[in-house]
Amino acid sequence: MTAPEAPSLGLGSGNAFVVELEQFTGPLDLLLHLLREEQIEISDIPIARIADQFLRVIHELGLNQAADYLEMASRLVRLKAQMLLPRPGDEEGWEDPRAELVRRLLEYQHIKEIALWMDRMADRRSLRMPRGYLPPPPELPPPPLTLDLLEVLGAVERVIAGILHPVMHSVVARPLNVEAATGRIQALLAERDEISWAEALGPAPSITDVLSTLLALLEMARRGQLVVRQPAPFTPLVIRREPALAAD
Amino acid sequence: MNPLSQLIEAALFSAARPLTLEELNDLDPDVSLAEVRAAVDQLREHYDFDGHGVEVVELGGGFQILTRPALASALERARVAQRSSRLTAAMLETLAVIAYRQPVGRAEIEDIRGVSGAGVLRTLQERGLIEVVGRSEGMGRPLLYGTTPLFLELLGIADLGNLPRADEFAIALQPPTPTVSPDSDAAAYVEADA
Amino acid sequence: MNPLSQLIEAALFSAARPLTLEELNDLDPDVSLAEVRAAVDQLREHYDFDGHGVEVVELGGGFQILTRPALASALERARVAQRSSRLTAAMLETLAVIAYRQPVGRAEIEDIRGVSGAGVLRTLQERGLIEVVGRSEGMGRPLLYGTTPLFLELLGIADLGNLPRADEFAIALQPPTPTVSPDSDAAAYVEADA
Repeated sequence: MTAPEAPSLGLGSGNAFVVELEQFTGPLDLLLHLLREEQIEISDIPIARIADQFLRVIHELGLNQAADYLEMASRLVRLKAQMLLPRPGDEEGWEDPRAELVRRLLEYQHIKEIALWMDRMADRRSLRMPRGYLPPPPELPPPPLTLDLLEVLGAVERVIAGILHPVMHSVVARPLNVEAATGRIQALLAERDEISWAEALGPAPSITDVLSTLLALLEMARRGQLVVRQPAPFTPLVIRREPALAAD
Repeated sequence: MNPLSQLIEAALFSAARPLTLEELNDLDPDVSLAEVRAAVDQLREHYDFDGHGVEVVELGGGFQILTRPALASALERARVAQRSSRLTAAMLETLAVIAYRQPVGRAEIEDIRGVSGAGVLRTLQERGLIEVVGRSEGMGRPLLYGTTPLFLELLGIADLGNLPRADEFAIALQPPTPTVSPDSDAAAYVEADA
Repeated sequence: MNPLSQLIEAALFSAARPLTLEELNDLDPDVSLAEVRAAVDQLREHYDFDGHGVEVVELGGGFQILTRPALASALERARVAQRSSRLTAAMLETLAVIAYRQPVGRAEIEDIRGVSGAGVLRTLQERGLIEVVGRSEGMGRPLLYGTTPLFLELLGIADLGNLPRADEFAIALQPPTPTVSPDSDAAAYVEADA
């Protein structure tokens, strides 16, 4: 936009320039740039190649610390893996894993075009100068202003009513209680060889209970006290005592 | 020049922002809005016909007197006036999203741009180019942003209706789900798989 | 109007200060000072002859375009007409936030109110109810606003400490921080698992 054309990245140069960092407004911008350089259609991205290039470039530009770029990098790596998965037999039912990325890139490219148009409009507009001298406003008689305290207090209440959490409540950090979760799991496993994830969580768990349980499970698994397994993708976790009760 | 045009010229000269027809009408409450409009047009025609160095421009919901674009370089060279500085690419992208999606929340803007961070929004807000126009009903009731009259002034357009339609740009904003040619893709796939 | 007069008109219009003949000569170094002088006179005569609402005035060794004194009362009337005696709801809400949160920047006001407008701040400032009291150290060093003595006077209170429930409202009027209800979230998690 303001910069006329992003320069060629010289992928082999190995130099990380701060200047070049500002050439891109974000990971989508960088991705579009790579596709343009390679003259690739957005709708048919060779994911494996582009993912590798993207990783190399953000490393070279020192962008591999920036969360937005890292998130895109991990997305590309995931896509690369998905493209390698064998496709189900019927072509009809196959959903291109790239579809979402393609949609986002097209949308972003459109935004860039609008931004470019706006830049040209603003540039043209700036050729017209406004009046430079502003006479100080003449001393006017004090306006017939009416204002009273009730009006102001009424306004305060309207504003407070519009705020999501109006009253400042002190935020008490709820510490994770891994010990309690460990105790609960041990008690359950003392009775049975296998328990489910929902059972391990206990009734009406809070978010801290979920995290505490997860940490307890991982720690106990590390110590070899239990095995966590998932019978099939996306099915509930099964927690199994190790060694099993029978062998005890 | 008739008295009303004269008065309007003086008012436009002493304001460095666009004045609406209603504001101009306050100069003389005895005339109608249509008469004010006619007087503005008369002033504009006079400037054009007599070859003035300034012109009447309709923008940002009102009218403003501005210098003619052709004179900009001479004014800058003589250090009489300066062109305003350009916006950064990040600011322009954010404005583009807001202009076409308003009212729009921060999450949607970040999602479209692929970039997170409140810095650009804050800067645009401080510069008066965008403003909070409400709250979404969604979770957390996030703030919704829209563009201001100053944004229209920046681009030199009269109102939002003067923005080009989104589909006038090369690519439609919300393309239908991209259709991937099954054949070419299948071929590519076989290669990758082999 | 000849090209030099045109250029001089644009320069006198866009300059923030009176311009001397020498400065005007910088607009076009190929012409003589006498020609510049003649063009300034031509512009002045044109304004006078055609009955423009503005005139060329020589002051402080330089030239400036100013509105005609005869029109001052009409311009003033328009300014007065644009002030009504009561504040709008938007103005009151903005004023309330500033009163209890001062010194406060525009973005924070907008975040708290959920709606905004540069116009509202400008009007409150013009009416003498708020003023700029400093700049924040934050990004873009935004202006900070506070209330004026006139505000206290209108409310009939001695100082800001006498605002009712000052501490309580100062705390309640905070920008919202969207929080996710932990419980509902955990429930969703369990459901997805079951």
